[in-house]
Amino acid sequence: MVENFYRALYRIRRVEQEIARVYPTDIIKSPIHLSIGQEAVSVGVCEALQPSDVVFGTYRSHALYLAKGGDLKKLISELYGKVTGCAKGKGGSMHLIDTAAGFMGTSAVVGTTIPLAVGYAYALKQSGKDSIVASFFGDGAVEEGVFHETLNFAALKGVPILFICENNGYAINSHQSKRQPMDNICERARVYGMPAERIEDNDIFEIYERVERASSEIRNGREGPRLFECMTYRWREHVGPNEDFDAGYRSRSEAQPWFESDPLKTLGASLEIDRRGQIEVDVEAEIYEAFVFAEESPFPDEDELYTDVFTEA
Amino acid sequence: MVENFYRALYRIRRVEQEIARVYPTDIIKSPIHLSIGQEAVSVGVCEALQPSDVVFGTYRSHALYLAKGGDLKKLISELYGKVTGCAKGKGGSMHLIDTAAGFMGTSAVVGTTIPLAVGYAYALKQSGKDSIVASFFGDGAVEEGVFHETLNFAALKGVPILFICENNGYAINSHQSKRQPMDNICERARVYGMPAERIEDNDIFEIYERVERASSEIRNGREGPRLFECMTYRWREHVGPNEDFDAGYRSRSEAQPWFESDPLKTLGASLEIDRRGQIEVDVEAEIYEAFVFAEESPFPDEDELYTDVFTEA
Amino acid sequence: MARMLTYAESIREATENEMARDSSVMVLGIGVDDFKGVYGTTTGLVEKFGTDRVVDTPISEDAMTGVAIGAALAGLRPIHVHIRMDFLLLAMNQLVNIAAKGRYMYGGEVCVPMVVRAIIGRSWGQGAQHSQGLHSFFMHVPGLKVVAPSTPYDAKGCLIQSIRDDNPVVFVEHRLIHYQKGHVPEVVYTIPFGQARVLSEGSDITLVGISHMAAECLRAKRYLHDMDLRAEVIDPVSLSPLDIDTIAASVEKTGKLLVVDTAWTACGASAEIIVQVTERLGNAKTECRRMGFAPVTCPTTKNLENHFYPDAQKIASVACRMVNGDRVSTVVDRIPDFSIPPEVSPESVEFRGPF
Amino acid sequence: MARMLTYAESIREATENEMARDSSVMVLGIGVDDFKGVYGTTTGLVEKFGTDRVVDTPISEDAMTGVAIGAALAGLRPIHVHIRMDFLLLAMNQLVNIAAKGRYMYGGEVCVPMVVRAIIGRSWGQGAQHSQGLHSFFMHVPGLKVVAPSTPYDAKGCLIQSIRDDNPVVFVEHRLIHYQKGHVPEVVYTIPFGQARVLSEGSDITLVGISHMAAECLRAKRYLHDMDLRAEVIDPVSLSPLDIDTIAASVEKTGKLLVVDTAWTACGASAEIIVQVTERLGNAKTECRRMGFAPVTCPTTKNLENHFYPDAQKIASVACRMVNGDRVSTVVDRIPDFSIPPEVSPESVEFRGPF
Ligand SMILES: Cc1ncc(C[n+]2csc(CCOP(=O)(O)OP(=O)(O)O)c2C)c(N)n1
Ligand SMILES: Cc1ncc(C[n+]2csc(CCOP(=O)(O)OP(=O)(O)O)c2C)c(N)n1
Ligand SMILES: [Mg+2]
Ligand SMILES: [Mg+2]
Repeated sequence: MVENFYRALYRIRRVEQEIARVYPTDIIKSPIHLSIGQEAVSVGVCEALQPSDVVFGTYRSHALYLAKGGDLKKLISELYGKVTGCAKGKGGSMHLIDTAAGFMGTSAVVGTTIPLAVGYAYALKQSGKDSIVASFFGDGAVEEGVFHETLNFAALKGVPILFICENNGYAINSHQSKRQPMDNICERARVYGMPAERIEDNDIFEIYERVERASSEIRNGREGPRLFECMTYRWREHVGPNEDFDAGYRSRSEAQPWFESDPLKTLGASLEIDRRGQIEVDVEAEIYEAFVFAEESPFPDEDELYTDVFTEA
Repeated sequence: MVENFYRALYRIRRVEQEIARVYPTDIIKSPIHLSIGQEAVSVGVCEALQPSDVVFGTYRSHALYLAKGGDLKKLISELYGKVTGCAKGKGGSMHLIDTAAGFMGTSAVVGTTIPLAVGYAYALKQSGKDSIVASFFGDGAVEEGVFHETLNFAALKGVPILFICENNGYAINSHQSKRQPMDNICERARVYGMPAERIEDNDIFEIYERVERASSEIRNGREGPRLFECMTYRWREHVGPNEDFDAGYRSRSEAQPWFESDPLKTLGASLEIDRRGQIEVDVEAEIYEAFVFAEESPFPDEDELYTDVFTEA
Repeated sequence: MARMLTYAESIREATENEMARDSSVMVLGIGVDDFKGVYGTTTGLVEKFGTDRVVDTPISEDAMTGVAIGAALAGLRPIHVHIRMDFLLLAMNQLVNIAAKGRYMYGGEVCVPMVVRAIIGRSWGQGAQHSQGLHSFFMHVPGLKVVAPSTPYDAKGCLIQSIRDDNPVVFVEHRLIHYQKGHVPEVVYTIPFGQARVLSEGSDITLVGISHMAAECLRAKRYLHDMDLRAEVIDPVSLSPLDIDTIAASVEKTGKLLVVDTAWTACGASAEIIVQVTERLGNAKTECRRMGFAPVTCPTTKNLENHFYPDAQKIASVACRMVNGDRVSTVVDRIPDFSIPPEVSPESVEFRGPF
Repeated sequence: MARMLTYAESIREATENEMARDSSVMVLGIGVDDFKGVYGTTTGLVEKFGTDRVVDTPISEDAMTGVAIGAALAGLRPIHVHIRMDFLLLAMNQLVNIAAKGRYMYGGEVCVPMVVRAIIGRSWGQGAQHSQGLHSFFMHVPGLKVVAPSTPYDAKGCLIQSIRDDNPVVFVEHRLIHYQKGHVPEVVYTIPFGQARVLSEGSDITLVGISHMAAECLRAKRYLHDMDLRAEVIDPVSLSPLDIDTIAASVEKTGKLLVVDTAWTACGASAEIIVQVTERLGNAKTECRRMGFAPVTCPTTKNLENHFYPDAQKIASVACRMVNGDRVSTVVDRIPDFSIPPEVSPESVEFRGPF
């Protein structure tokens, strides 16, 4: 398990670092919202899910896409705007999808995928399927009315869904305390009668275990939704490849504890050196290949502009 | 106080009964949502407010309009579509206004006036004025996302507002339990850190006293918003003049306790017979006059169609 | 004898047919299971198909639209019912940013087979917020189909077509036609999108009437007939895609086009139809006019409301002046009454009580 | 020497002027107080006027729009800032059902003096949900004013005018012009609504360019000049009310009208302008065309995105063919490239990083 976790974390971290590295060349012409520092949430949750389970994310979902099994080559190609991308280059970083992996889509508008996830879960429940859905969103999304409307409905109907709030403390450059009178996202879920737990410290094992337990409880269809508030921290700027601790809205010292408890570091240290080396070598090769694949892939044809507006009969 | 309460309750009840009585003639060409049975909430709250305080309501606000001191002649004229109406006949029953009385408007779309009220309260606070705002809405409105968004902001900024939820158990013909997983509207407010209390049994004295206390606490500007959930019951159909206990969605026996505890009846019984008679005679005369006034008033000119789209400089 | 159903019954029948045929079809919306059954359009469905497939929803238009889209992504075919089109203003983000764009922005990986039934609320006294026809918003956005049948026959065929379509369809109804009766075959049939219907032929002017205005145009035709003018009346039925061929062919014949909408005209469906016709016919001599809501908020009082809406008389007045060559003022909404007997449309006369 | 400011600085200056002059003016919106200051348009305001008047809001567009309206009802003059116009889709109910209708439905008892600043998000890679120009929605609804200045000069004057107007004004900006420089006098001035600006005179064709497309039309004019064609370029500036007099007078002179929008064309501003011109000019021989977004969702990848937007070359191609009388296909958005040097607009070339 530790190895799997480490591989997944390392892979995501390195992919995003590579994205950040090439970004200043402007070869990627799509806004990027990196998850560097937050990978444990996606990995912890997705490792606890089944392949047939389904997730919905936000514009900040490279990590979730990879953690859920999304195709790496298609991700990088999508960022490069190539026709081999997961959305043929039409979506870019903010509109990822990989239906084969149960990664059902992300959106650039805060909060919009939360009800989609519940609708999907409703359909699963109605069809008697065993799968569940996880809906990922940020601490800012709970300020959107749709969050409440959706939780109310999800609880009312008892649909098999996990709400995963990735609380990184900020919405763009505004701290949670500037936007919410209380630091109590779990309470906001409990008023709908659903169990809600906060998981502190970006702790990947805690996340994995608690989500694993919750998902098996709701999988049978008899128990309704759950919410997890996973405390984490974004290391880079809101959008773009850089750090921004000098911008004034937060300090490097606030980030320091998160740097130190970085699960990638602690898990890495716990691995046998050779195993770890092998994992890293494998992952690096895969990443290199994915970037080469993306670079070499063609852009979509001009005619692609007019396809995919409608599904033809 | 009892006399004032009785007069206000009796006046509203009788006005709405008269509206219901003439309605089948189709002289009123505007959907009507009667408050018969629910008057105690509007009266209890408004008696505890100052004339300079401001209220916002819903499409079901004849009672609130009158309780806050709105002009009766203008109300009836508005329903009759006459130019002497409070909105020149352009608004009808669902779009009442009487700025002189601090009655700032109602809307036909569920939930829409809740943020307006908070914006108004924000402006009052900023200007250092001593007045407060009360926002009235139904138990259905708390299902709209805007309710949450607004409470979050109101609590964050500590604006001087009272949220008054008139819980009559139904949204159109759907019981609260069909729409909300928990019967806990107060909890939904408390998550924003604001005190919230339920007042049972349509009890006008309780409402008056608790709102009176709360309004003096928030009036100084140092304490933030409050919510009151006032339990009440609608005696007539959702829209229109009739009873609907035979429609199948609720029973007359459910209504029975509310009929029996009707504050109009109990207060009336406690009054000295002559005083009570005098009040009733006065009110009847006023109502008669208002209906005659409305009938005799002219309709707006055709040219009125094109006025009031914009405020001219 | 022809089988007669009301428009509302026809919608109900189409829904029931499809729900029985395809277990992925579901209905959701405020009050879809209640005793009024959204003007009778959903009556009996919950008894037949149960509360899982006929879902009374909380008053949460934004989320419930998202839920419908999510269910569609998972393979269901939701029909989301709104008793007033005005309430779609709360659902614009989901409709425009997700339903319309889902397929495209995910590179064709998914589809969103859903129907949004939106009822234009006019009866009387519905006022500012319960009367709007906002179909042009949806025509503006690529990825949505918009259809507005005006007869019971078309209502059934178009609704079945909409349900079976793999794309989001905004299905525009009008409250004043819900109780109108017309021939509706018992057999199941579909009506393809993008085909306008020539309701009545003529040679002097083309009247295009959207939704309820198709009926008003037919009535206007009768007035015009008395003045020896032959109007061709066309119901576009489907607004997006739009069958501009049929309309343009008619205009080529008549040389005059009057488009009448049950909505505002600025950036409206009426503007779109006129521009498409002029684009099609180049700079041939064609005179085009549009009528719709007066350019104001809908007033509640009946005597102003009467002037807010186009009706057969006003349509006939404008059409008559267009044909007779009098120069028509550009403010077509304020035409003074023409000398036509003051008959009113039966829908509005028969209407009692806004329930 | 002329005082040069960027469009963003001009907006900031107008806001600061008005806030200093009138204590009822306030600014609210997501991030209005942060170090990026919404592309620099709000930088420094919070330091000067405090957090009560410069309010960073929660991510709650619907409620915050209602809050702004409520504050306006109480006498404040809020400026509500949206870094993407797309987010207004969450605020449609408050904007259309309350802001636009408040005065009318309350019989003139109240007014709603507010400004909604809506930025069209194009740079590159903004894709489906961060690039929309939805101004036609607001033009459709009576009770709203809509203005879309394209120069720093007009930005300042129009914003001051909007703030002082007692009605709700949707103020449309475009991200690609925020960094463009132009002459902006230090003095305070207003620009009345309903006055189009003839940016450049000509006799062969009238080009009307909305928002950023005004600049593209000017560039197109240069291409056309090389082919000995004289285009007249008009920026409507104010979309609602619309100065159709100026546009129609130009078209009467040139006989040709090409309207270019930074939005979709179906039921769009471009359709409205064309119909108003044909209504005004009767059935005189005028040829009218429109260009705008391709009728698809905005793709992210640059090589498709380039084809999604109109630009100077494409505009010149269409204009040239209109003047030279070649029959133009109706799908004006898919004109094959004309023989014009492949220069690109400096805004798009200079743009780096979507921050
Ligand atoms: C409806 C909407 N409003 C505003 C924005 C602009 N915006 C983009 S990301 C963001 C912050 C969201 O914060 P949070 O939900 O905490 O997610 P995080 O970025 O921290 O992962 C905002 C306000 C948006 N995309 N959508
Ligand atoms: C946004 C919106 N959705 C739906 C409706 C239709 N509708 C009118 S009243 C109502 C019920 C509201 O219930 P509640 O808030 O409890 O108020 P009550 O009528 O009981 O006073 C509904 C759903 C509406 N007017 N607005
Ligand atoms: Mg966050
Ligand atoms: Mg209720």
